[in-house]
Amino acid sequence: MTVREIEYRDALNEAMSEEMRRDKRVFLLGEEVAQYDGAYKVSRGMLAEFGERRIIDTPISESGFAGMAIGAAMMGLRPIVEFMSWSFSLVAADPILNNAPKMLYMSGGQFGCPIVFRGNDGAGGQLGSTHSWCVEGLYSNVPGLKMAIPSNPYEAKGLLKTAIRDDDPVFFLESERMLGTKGHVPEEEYLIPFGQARVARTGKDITLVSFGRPVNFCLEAAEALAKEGVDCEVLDMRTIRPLDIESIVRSVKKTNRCVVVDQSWSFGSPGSEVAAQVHARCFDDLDNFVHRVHTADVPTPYATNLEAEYMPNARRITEAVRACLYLA
Amino acid sequence: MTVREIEYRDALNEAMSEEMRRDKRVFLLGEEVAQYDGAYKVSRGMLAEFGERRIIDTPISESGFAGMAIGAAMMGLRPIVEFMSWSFSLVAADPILNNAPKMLYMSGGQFGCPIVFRGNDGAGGQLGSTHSWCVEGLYSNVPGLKMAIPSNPYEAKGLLKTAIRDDDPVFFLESERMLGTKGHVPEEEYLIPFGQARVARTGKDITLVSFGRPVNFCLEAAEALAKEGVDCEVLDMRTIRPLDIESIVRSVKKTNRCVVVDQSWSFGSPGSEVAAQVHARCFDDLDNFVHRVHTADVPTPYATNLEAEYMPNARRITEAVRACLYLA
Amino acid sequence: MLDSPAAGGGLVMNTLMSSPAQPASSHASSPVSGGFDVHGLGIDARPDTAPGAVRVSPTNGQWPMVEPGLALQFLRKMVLVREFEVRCMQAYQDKKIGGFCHVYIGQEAVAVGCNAALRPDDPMVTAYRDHGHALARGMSARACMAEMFGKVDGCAKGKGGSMHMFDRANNLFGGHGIVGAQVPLGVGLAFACKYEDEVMAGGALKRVAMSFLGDGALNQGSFHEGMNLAGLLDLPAIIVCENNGYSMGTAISRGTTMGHQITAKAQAYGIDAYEVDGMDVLSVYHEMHRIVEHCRATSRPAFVDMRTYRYKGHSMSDPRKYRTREEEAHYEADDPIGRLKARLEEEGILAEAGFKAMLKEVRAEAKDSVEFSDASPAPDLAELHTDVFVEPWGPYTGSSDPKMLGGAPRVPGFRAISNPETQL
Amino acid sequence: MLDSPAAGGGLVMNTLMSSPAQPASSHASSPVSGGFDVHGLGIDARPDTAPGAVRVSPTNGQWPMVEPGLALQFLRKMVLVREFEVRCMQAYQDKKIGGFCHVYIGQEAVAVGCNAALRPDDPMVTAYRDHGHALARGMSARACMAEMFGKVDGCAKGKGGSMHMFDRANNLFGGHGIVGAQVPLGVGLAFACKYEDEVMAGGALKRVAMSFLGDGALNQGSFHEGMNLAGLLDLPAIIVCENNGYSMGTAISRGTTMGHQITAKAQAYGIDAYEVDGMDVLSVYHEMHRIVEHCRATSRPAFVDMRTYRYKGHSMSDPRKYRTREEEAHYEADDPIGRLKARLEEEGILAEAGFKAMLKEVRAEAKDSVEFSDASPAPDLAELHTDVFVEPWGPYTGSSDPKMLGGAPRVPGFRAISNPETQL
Ligand SMILES: Cc1ncc(C[n+]2csc(CCOP(=O)(O)OP(=O)(O)O)c2C)c(N)n1
Ligand SMILES: Cc1ncc(C[n+]2csc(CCOP(=O)(O)OP(=O)(O)O)c2C)c(N)n1
Ligand SMILES: [Mg+2]
Ligand SMILES: [Mg+2]
Repeated sequence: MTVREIEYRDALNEAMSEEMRRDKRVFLLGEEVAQYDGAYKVSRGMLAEFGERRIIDTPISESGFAGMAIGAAMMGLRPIVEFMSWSFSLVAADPILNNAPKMLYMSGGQFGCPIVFRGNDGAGGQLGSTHSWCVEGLYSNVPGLKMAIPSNPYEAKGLLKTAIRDDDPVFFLESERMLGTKGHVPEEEYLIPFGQARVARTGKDITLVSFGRPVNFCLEAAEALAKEGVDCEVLDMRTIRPLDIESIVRSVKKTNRCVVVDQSWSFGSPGSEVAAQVHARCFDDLDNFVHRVHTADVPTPYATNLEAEYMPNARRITEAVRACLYLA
Repeated sequence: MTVREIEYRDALNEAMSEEMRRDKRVFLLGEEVAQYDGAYKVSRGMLAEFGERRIIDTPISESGFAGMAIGAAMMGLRPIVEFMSWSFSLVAADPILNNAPKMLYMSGGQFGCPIVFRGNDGAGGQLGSTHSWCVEGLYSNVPGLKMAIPSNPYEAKGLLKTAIRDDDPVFFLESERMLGTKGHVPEEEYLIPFGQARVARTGKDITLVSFGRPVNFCLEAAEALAKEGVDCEVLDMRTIRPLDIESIVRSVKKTNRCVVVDQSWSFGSPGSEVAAQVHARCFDDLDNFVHRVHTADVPTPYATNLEAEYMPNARRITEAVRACLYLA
Repeated sequence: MLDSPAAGGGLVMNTLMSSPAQPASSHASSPVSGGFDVHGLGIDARPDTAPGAVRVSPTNGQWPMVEPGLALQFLRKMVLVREFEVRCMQAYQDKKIGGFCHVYIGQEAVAVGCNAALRPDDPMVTAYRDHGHALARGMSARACMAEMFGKVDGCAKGKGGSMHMFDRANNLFGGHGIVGAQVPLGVGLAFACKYEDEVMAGGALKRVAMSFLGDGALNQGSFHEGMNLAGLLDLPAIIVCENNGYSMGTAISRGTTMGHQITAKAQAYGIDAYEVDGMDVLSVYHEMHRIVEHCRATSRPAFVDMRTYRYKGHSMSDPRKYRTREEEAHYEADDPIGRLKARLEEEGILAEAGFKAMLKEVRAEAKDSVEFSDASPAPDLAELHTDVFVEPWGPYTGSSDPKMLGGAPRVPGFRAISNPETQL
Repeated sequence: MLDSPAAGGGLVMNTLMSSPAQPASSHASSPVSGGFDVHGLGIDARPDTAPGAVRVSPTNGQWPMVEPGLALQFLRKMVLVREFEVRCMQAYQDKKIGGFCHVYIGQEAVAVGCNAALRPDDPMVTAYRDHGHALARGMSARACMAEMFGKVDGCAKGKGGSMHMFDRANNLFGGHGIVGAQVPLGVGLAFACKYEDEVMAGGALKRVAMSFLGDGALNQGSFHEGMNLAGLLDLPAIIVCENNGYSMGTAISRGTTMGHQITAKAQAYGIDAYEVDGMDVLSVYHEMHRIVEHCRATSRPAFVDMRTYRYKGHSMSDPRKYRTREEEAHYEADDPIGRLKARLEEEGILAEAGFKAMLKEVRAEAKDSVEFSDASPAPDLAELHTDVFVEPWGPYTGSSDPKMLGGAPRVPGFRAISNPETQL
């Protein structure tokens, strides 16, 4: 197997390009995806390869073009909708939440919606309050959608290919902060199934459960904690819906302690869901309650120091682990 | 004190009318609120009393008129925005989530947003998938907003008056299913503070925590369970944000068991939040994990029987209580 | 202006490009007929400059009759919609139908005439006032009624309800409950028509997509975003505003700027706009036929201000205090069914006896739909958890009881598209 | 058409009501000047029919000079904005400014001229390209720069950042990051102006509210919903589209139907629309002054197609591949600062030495803002939890550690409104 390192953005690009070569029903639309090569260069070169019929620049009309793509998906096409940022998806909340995930149900199984909504999610980079949404905190409440959140280039490619082939609507949450991150991505084709967590690190003392970019902070914290003699197991959940609760339970039954690290606001979040489910499934196994690390429960601040304090980071994870192990 | 019974809708009407008499900055806007007297007659007679400058019919432009009201609130006015249903607020998600709750923060404390968004929330009545949202499942994730959800006419009036006087944005979730419900509402003025749960029933065996309309289902279940010798304490949380976790903890430390009943979807919901927090705060007090009753994790079905099964109801609550008490 | 006010619908193409010098509001105060005109504007007859379409025009204020078989079909379908809706209202009173129920009485000519102008493979989408469209498209009265009864034989197994009528076999892509939301969807159907032609089928299909919206939906951002996209991407999208003058209790002039001339909304997107008399099925058919074929030939979107009127309340609970009974009576006198029936009798195509027989048959069909729906079983409770995913996963039933979804059977590839050249 | 193409901005009122017979596209191919015209339309000069405003017109293609003190203020402010933005770009390269940073260079005449046409108590709101508006309104360069540096002396204590400039003292109701979102807010400011007058202050205030948006925001539904509301409720809202021809890399014609004539968007709402040359501060000032006073007198909204150009990229990372360097040079030759400076010299108001002194002073001010911001401390970490609520409650820090918010001090009643007759 070739060892090849590419950027997260290029992993996304490869996933889309491969699937577009494979299936003419797949197309990409969004702001600046074509002539500009993508606001963040994720779609670099795709207009040149696939032409303007399949790589489509849209006006700044998220509600309009998301709705349009949903209509096209009902006809059997397989659109990939790029939101420049998920923060801009709030203006499209109605089509993406009221239409895409419910079409199959409302129509009694007649019309599905094989669509991928993707874009940057999460704070970091000082974009301020309006541009720093972690939409998993909002949207994961809604049934009928699937939600994937890759933590590195390998995951990004494998999960995006699966998303594009999935017959249901997939909310695909990328990270602007990681677009330039390099990682091993094999030349050979692979897909990563939904709903199967990855054990990013094995350990016996405590289970860290995380999603997307913060998985890396967990690994960082685990390294630091290893020096203190604390052996962390880190689970990269890969998908929020479906949630692979079985893998979490298996791990927690081994370690008897759990910390959830979730970049979204705490209240009614994926993090609270994991905590609630772990308590339910591991009631007799836990040595301490499930500790949670989230962004602070405030709008996102701009200033560097405030933003750094606002987000989950290795220091805060380390503190939570110590607290959970009664070491603090 | 006069014992007076009025409908939930009239309790809301009184709250608004009294506050409008008291403060000229308060006004009401929304679809059909004026000439039609309200789609659900909540604003009946208000046009006649306050005139068309203060009771304002809007076009079907939720995003537009919510945004307009937010602008007016920044100027110091105190708008009450009626969404005919919270289900129609998704098209206004951006102004209500990106503007109202963040304005104070983004402006470093310069501009607040004293606004009330109110309307019908929750399934029931066979309105189908698009019209049955429990937006607490979505919106309670967002900091900077307050969220109230009254369970009966008395609560509706007292909480709405508080909401209108509050200097922060309040999401006020009413229930179309309860508009015609009568209850005791004194003539004398009263306000109900936010963040203080009401003990709707005292009991010693188990704590039922609920919000809004399902509080009534809990009381119903408690009656039934009393006959089986199970003594339930029922907490009506009144507000979801702020969440009065202290009252829950106090009760659970007494009963050692807890069931949360939340009409929204389960994943990342107020229900998961309560469960997670109770586990954290009462780790050594619980005899069983916190059981949860939600709507089913599917889009809302139309058919009577499916919808009845979909929603939390006394039967499902009773089952959860029994399970939590190891009686099942 | 046409001679006879009863004729109403001259086809008007209203673009800045084609007739900028024509003052649009010159007839602003001429009512359609009589003293009531909720739309605030008479329909005038400026020259139709749409290229490439065979010109059909009203003579002496009357639209040409169509081939008798088709005309009788129009009448039968309109009567069916009306009789069906009467049954709905009754069933709603009887609490057999729940939720909201918006009946189409008065607007029958629109769905029937528009549908006849389409090919069966042209996709259609509409709003929540959708029973008429479903029946016009070919859904059986049984499937439509059973859906409202929440029964398993409904078009969506009772899961959608009155506002959400889907019919894949007949290319009806749903009634949609959120005002305006279906406009971008309909633009997406048009997108797919064009995409399949250009990318997959080599130009063979040439379908157009028709979307309906109410006049109240003109005020939703989604309408505007959809229009801009349709105009920009040159999509074969026909956007029909069923302008019945009211959104719930709000007269169009109270909710919509330029409500007296909504074609201005289309001009803002450079989209050809037409005003059509929606109370005459012959007008609707002829006008829409040309608009549809023009769109099919050019792949340019079109917007139609379809002037119509709903005789009943917005939904079942509406006391209609916002308008007079006289106004209603005026429009009822202009009834599309009455109008066609009179024409057919006049032209010797249909005699009173024939009409009676048709009515009897249709009434039986409507009644049968109720009996059928009464008898149809409620969906199995297991249906609660099906149709959530094509590739099932979940559900999350809370911490107490997480379990896997039973799940719907895999929907096999949706609409079969001409050889997608895929290895799937 | 005016004699000199350089004059550009004749005031154009474009409504279906006032001049329907005038073909709007008759000059569609005349460029503003030279061979480049990103807007695709020359500005023509149809008669101004706005009632009740004193007519000021260009003579020989030149707008009348204003009183010298005011003219010098225009120049100084424009230069300040430009020099400030140059410092921003530098500080961004030096990583002292984070996030997105959108500079205003090229568009200075718009914010400066528009602001001068307003009263200080008229509220204003804009989008994320907001430094120019903040400075024009009267925010100090220090507060503006420190905000971008994320320092406690920033206008929002470093919590808002470049895209979110708020200034209560100067009635600037924010820069706003979500495209189009500020339009309904601005309509709401206008609503409040009118409400306070009618319900509370007895007609004494007569303020108008000005909202800015980019041409890309024309494609957001919120713009359309806001326009409809402004038109319907007769609000004193002036909506200025800073039409610089591009939204990021998308030329207006690629993203916006009728992009060559966006006044059609306003006509769809029956709102008076004007085209104004935004590269000449005198044009902006005179035109806007009349529009503002007309609005103040009538409480009718207005829409302005303000033709301008941004010289730099969309944000700091934009390589500007979507346009030619020649096009940029062409617009730079039409520079608003250069234009006014030349006029002032021509009219003997300013000599080269005077300009140099002004430039020196302004450069010092810009430089000082950087030094000040460098020196300003980062906000205290406790600020993370303040300003969340006026009446504090919360936060929910997860299950590990629920605790109460420290909270902001109560903001005392916002803007003091003329005796609200409240017992509060
Ligand atoms: C976004 C949204 N807001 C409000 C409603 C409630 N509502 C349902 S129908 C309706 C009136 C629509 O009127 P119109 O578009 O003219 O259609 P008509 O009923 O006349 O067919 C309203 C306000 C809704 N369904 N969706
Ligand atoms: C709803 C939304 N979608 C996308 C963006 C990303 N975005 C920021 S600015 C911009 C271009 C806006 O162009 P325009 O309105 O012309 O303003 P200009 O930059 O020219 O001042 C885009 C697409 C956003 N901020 N909000
Ligand atoms: Mg209508
Ligand atoms: Mg622009």
